[in-house]
Amino acid sequence: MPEGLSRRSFIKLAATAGAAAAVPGCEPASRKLIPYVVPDENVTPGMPTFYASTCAECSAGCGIVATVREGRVTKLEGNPADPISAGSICARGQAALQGLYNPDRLANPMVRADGGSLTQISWDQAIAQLNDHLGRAIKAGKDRVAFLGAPQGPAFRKIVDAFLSAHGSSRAVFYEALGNEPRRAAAQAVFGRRDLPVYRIDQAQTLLSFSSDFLETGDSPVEYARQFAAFRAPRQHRSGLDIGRSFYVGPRMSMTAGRCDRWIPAAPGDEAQIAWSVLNVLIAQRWVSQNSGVDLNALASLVAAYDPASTSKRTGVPAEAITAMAEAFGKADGAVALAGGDDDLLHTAVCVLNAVTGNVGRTMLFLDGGPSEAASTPDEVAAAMTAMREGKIDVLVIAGANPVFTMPPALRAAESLQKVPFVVWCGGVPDETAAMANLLLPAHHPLESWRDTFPRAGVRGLGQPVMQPVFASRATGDILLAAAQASGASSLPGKTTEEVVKAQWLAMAPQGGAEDFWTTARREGGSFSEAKPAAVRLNTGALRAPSPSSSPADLTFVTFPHIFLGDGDGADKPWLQEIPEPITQIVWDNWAEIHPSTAARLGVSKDQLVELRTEHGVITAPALISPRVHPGAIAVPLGQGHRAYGRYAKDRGSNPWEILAPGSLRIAVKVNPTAATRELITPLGKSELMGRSIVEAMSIEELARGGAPEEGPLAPEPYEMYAQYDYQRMWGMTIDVNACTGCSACVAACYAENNVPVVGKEGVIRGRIMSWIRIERYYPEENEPGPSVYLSPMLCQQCNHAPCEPVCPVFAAYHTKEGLNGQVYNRCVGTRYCENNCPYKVRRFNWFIPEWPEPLNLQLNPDVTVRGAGVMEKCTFCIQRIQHAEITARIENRPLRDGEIITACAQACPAKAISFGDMKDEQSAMMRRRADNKLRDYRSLEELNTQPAIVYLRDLYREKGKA
Amino acid sequence: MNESVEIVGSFADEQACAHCIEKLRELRALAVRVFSPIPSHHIEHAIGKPKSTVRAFVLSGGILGILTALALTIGTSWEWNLVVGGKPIVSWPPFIIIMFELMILFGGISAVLSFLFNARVPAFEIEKGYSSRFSEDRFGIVVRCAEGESARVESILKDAGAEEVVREAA
Amino acid sequence: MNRILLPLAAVLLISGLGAVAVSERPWLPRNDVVQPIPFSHRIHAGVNKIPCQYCHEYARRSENAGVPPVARCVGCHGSGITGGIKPVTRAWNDHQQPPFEIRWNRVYTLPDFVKFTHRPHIHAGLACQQCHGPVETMDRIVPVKEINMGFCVECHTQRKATLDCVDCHH
Amino acid sequence: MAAAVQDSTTPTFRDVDRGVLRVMEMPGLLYWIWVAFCFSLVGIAAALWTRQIYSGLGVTGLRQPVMWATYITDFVFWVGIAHSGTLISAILFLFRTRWRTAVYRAAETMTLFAVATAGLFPLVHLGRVWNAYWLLPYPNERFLQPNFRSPLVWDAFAVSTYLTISALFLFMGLIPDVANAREQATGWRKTFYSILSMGWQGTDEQWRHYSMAYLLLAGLATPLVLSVHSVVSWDFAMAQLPGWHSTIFAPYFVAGAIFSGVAMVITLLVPMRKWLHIEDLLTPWHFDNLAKVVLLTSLIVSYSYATETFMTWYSGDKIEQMTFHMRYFGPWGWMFWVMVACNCVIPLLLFSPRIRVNLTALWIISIFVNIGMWFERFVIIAGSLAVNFNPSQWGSYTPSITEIMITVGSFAWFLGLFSLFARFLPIVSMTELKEGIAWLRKALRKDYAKAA
Repeated sequence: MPEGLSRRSFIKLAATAGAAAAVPGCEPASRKLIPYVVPDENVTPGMPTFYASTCAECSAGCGIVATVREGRVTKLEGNPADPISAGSICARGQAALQGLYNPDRLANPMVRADGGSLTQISWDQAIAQLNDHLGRAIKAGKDRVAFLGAPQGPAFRKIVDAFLSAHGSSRAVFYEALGNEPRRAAAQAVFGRRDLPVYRIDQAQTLLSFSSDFLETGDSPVEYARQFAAFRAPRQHRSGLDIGRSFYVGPRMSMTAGRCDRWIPAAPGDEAQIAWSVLNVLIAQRWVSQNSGVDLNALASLVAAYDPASTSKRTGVPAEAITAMAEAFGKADGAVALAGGDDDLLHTAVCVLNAVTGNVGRTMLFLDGGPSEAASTPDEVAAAMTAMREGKIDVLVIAGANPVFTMPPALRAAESLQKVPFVVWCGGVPDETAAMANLLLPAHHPLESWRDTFPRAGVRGLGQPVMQPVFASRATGDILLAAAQASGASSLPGKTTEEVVKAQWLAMAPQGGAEDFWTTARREGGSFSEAKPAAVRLNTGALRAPSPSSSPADLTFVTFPHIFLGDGDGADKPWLQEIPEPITQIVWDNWAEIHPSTAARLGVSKDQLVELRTEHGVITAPALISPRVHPGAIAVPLGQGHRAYGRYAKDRGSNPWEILAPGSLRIAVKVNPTAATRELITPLGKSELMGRSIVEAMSIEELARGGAPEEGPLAPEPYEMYAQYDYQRMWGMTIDVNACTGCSACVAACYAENNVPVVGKEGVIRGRIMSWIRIERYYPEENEPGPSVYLSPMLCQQCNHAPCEPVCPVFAAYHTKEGLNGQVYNRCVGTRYCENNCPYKVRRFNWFIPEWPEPLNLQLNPDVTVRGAGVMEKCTFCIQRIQHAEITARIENRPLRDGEIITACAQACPAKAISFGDMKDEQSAMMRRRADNKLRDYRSLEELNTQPAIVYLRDLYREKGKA
Repeated sequence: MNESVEIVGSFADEQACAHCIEKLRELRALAVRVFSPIPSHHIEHAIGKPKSTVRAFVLSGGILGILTALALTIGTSWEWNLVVGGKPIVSWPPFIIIMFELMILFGGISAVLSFLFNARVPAFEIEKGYSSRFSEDRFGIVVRCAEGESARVESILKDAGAEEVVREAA
Repeated sequence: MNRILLPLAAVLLISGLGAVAVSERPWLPRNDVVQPIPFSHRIHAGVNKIPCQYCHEYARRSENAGVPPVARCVGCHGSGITGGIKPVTRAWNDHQQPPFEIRWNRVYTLPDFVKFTHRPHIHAGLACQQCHGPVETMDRIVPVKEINMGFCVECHTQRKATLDCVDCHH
Repeated sequence: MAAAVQDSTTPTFRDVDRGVLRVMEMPGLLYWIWVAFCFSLVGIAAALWTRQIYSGLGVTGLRQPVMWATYITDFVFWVGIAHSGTLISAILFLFRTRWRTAVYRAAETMTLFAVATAGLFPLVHLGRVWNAYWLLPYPNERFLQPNFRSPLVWDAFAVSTYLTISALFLFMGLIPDVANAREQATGWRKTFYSILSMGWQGTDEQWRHYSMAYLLLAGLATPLVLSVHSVVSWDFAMAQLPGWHSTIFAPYFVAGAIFSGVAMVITLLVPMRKWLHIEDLLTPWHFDNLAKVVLLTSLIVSYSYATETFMTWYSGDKIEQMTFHMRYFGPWGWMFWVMVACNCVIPLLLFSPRIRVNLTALWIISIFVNIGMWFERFVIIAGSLAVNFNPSQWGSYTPSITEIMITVGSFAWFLGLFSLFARFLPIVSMTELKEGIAWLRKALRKDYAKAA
């Protein structure tokens, strides 16, 4: 960003550039041209600039590359140099842009009057007020100032510490709503260290997940999706061609469970017993590693009570399933067990499982030199809240956390905040916590500020601002440092966040190469190196077994982070609200999953609001009757139920945090049906495939046998009346459905790349969702072989014999010289005949003039036309990217290279399920992928002879009784 | 030379009118025009004029329509060479529909236009001998003859059943 | 009858044509654009023979040709905005202090659905004048041609450049 | 005049003229209220359409995957209505059917206005109606022309040809009648009829070319009418959607069109006969014959339904079978059964000669047929779209108030125009009635004159 360009003129410039894109249809483009005063050598107007940074949407710490056009970031992609993201980020990462450009972000500092009303004030006034209160707090004594916020990297921690020490305090509370305390406690108990292990799923042949939704949320969904795809890829094992064996034990069939070979329903809380039972079988059968160094005899006595038969009796999980898991786990050449939830006994069991089979150090690694614990322990958090209530804190600065929303009622967050005389809130979209703050300061979005991340040993990410601030915000670090300075702090780590971050990095630099190291880090988005696994030993002495108990008779309330909304901080982003949750396909709401038998017992019907009452509170949620939840569980996702947090989040669904006890996402619940209903909204029609070849699967056994026998004689080829055209190129895709996890990163990426509008809940109800790519979710019919759930991306198939084309009266749909099914938006008159004739139903019609409330419009990709009302639109394999690359190749006077063009969806896919390339180039990676998987290929609805350019590779499942 | 006169006989009956025309024709008296409120085959037959040339116009209009459609469909297809659904640029089967429609359209328009042209419609002058009743319920025969022959013609008309015979200057 | 119909038809036709002529078609180039600075392309590109891409430096590597940054002006005109060879300025010194923004008015606009990019056109060896006319002779930029699809397509056809719709419309 | 019925020489030409011309006298207040009512409904529809153009098609109930529903149903319905007019005026003209003379003008008028109404719906349904002219070829700087492979372009050609030809045909038929009216009229009406009659005087030369032109127009209109509804049916048959993709659609739709059209003729003529007091011109004999056409086409339509069902079963195509299963027993199954009742069962009553001449019964049956045929189109169009190839994209549809009011408005528009025509232009062809006066006399003498 050029120095001389003021923020104001930047916004104007951005507005100029954006105006063309923001105004749909035939409106004239902006009539003003405003040149730079001093040109930035790195910026060519009209061409994208790329900046490496880090994603701050969750704690995984993926590296990202931001595409910046005319000073505004339009797209985020994974940083290929970063070992965690490896070039892909998830839907939440993609949607970070909507946090940046959120129209509800706080635009100016605000102060709350006694009556509760907010008044806009200037930054100078705000800072003066802050300093005034801080000054008084210092005078009042020690520890009168506190900080409460999410961990935001080592540099930020330094700043917070400096800020607090400048005010004579040490009350820094780094609060994570979804913490890792049980895992740390288990690791402490078993291995004597509190750091979190990393997993290498791709090194395993068997995976046991005990309620761990590692593909959706948790440590690092992108990385684990990538590893899981490798794990599931058919490989030659000792026993022949096979895919990784995976089991999921848990109360509900999450997306992760759906992608495992087998979902074993277990009552909430029973997972630990089942894990111990697996351990029992492993030890009884001696399916353990001889050199694991575990005291097997000690273990044997611990697990004695968990023989499969009695465990089965207690939990209702079939003994056969337990033995099958144990056999697969113990006999595998590399296996990994994962646990989710907050039962430390379960985490302990999982550690033991991995240890006795010799997989610690192989698939479960502890790395030395990792980050120190970033989050405060639950006890520290609780203590801080108590301190607030006791009036021991005068000034509380909150940044990056929403305790009022995410803290269980027992922590009495709202009451605690009320007792603090001066609460300063720094953030973007004002949330429930901001509603209780006295001073609201607009803070930079992570994409606007400097920061660093240290997700694990060997991975240090550097976050740099990728654009000028959108609003009159300041970096939280800068605010804290300025306050510290004003309070007369003598030794600050730097004057600004940038200085602190830079100092941090220069300190890591090798001797003499500091500036080079800094430049490289900024270019690469961090510094990455291999970390060696540490040698750890299992300490059997400290082990504790769960007490064998039967499943609770009462219903248990189970909540879980939503794949997109997380613990609730994703709820302000319309993309994340509108992309259907992969399994339930529900949008813009949350729901209560109830098993049909439970529903029948309670007298609950579909969409009926049920009242969920625990000892802590009561919420209501519409019922989703589904056999994919254990009869003993009522499952409600986190994320909704905001009472503030912007127009997209406010007053949607209910907040499960309100009925939880601290430290657990499960609690006994009383369920009362109410008279009211609220329709759960989904763009999905039917869930049954009806034998149609839209998504296909085959068993791994069949694949190993060499594929399906031919289904009788087919009509002789060619099925052609006319000669084929000789296209210059034929763009095509190969999509490995077996690799697809359903994570919908592709969907979010498409929204971002192609200016796909969001229609809101009302729009989805009325069947007007606009996504060009979607995850088709089907369930196999009962007693029919197949995976637990079919999940497959569906986008325009770019049919060679496209049914949509000949019916268009004006050639708006036609075939390009490169074999694409082109859609000319400005030619479209809106007859909608094309969509009627599309068997895949991938075309989308603009029912209204699409809207992007300012400044969301700044995100629009200037290379893609914004479609107006009455126009049909659809995927064209990111024609703008193809066009850009072709022009570049032509200018450089060279042929296009394979892989030079990558569509937004293929780019985003963490599992790399999508490959894109030229079908006329047999050597392209895409075509080789087809050739290598000949036995698995199919085309969607092939019998219609539309000749799609997309070849899918069948999903693989395990035949019944072999899982 | 005698002055020419036009004698108008009006008939209530179609058949009588037709007979009268035939009689006049036998006598080589010139029936200038016949008015009738309805299209009458009898009268048309009695007059014995050749079939209308409208037919030729319609035929050529129809052919012109087909040719126009051919030129339009094929010509415009060649303008951009846009491939749709893997079909050839000139995919003639659907073009037949356009040819058919334009054949009808051009044929129909030429039928009307050639009628207007041939029948001299719109007519801006009232034909001699026209009376409003000839649009209602009377058939009229206008005979032009020399002043001297008028009496004979009048009697023929009257004999044939004319209700009324009027003489007008030519 | 014609006395009524013909004038009526004429009035309708004229008013229709008039409506089209008067209606604002905002995507059309305008020749009434007055710039905030009386900058002369004739003096710069014509008399002083400054190559187009000296100022419009992004043309060969970007979508946009780019408006020269103020620094580029200053480069020739002296270190201070008002120093050196003093350009003719209007309403400049009086109101604003540098650095300021010059709000040039667009002469050529394209609708959002046309994704024109200068880059390949410059590399194909096209002279700027091909589309923009003899800029070096103009004091004030006036478009010489309506940049419409026909204009693009004509040249693309001649030069055998791409004629795929989605190459420009996406 | 009722007393004169016994007389074998009545009605005379004069009686015919008087009967028809009396209708064309200045109408009363009630009539104007009716017309104003119709056009105020049209005004509401126009306002809603304007809003739809302004804000987008979202104001309708259309959605994924039901992209076509009420509007296209209305379009097909009105095109279908149009067909019987041409059938009666052109095809029956070529066959020299005697009973057509009294009804053909009304039927022909109905055709013109029905096509004019139908022609609005493709526009109403367009996403960007301001670009509708792109469907027609015209010279432009982009060298872009319509795609002649698209059934919608065939539609544009077929419907506009149909509109032109039926307007010309109606206009041609009107010339001698208007000339007749001219002779009686005074004031502005005289000017109006004079312009319209173009100086027609009924000379032998005029009649000679007129008859030929009229005959040839009838000859051209006959294949045209068959082609138009075939083309309309190909809008669906050319798509590969199950439930649409069928070879029997062209004859099936043409039969359905004539079925609904003749029913609409009856619906219009029964009250018109009463209100305009033209009982002596439109006799039960005419209605008897119309009813026979309804019965015949009803049987053809029923046969088509049966064929469709049989072919679906016989094909063994699971997807097609599912579509039909949903059509019969799905959430919209009731519409299918309404359609069967109205189109296949109720018209069977017309086997009874007494019901055929019972105008009240006939009128009620004709209303049922209209309802049934509207549902038929809806079931085919929206019903098939809702149950497409991809079950995840199945969806339902409910019309919005905009669609309902525009549909209502289309009826008002049609009825309003028809009412205006009926009182200002000869709604019964005097010329042809006079030409076939012998048959009219016979009809009035027949037994079922009493039934009226």
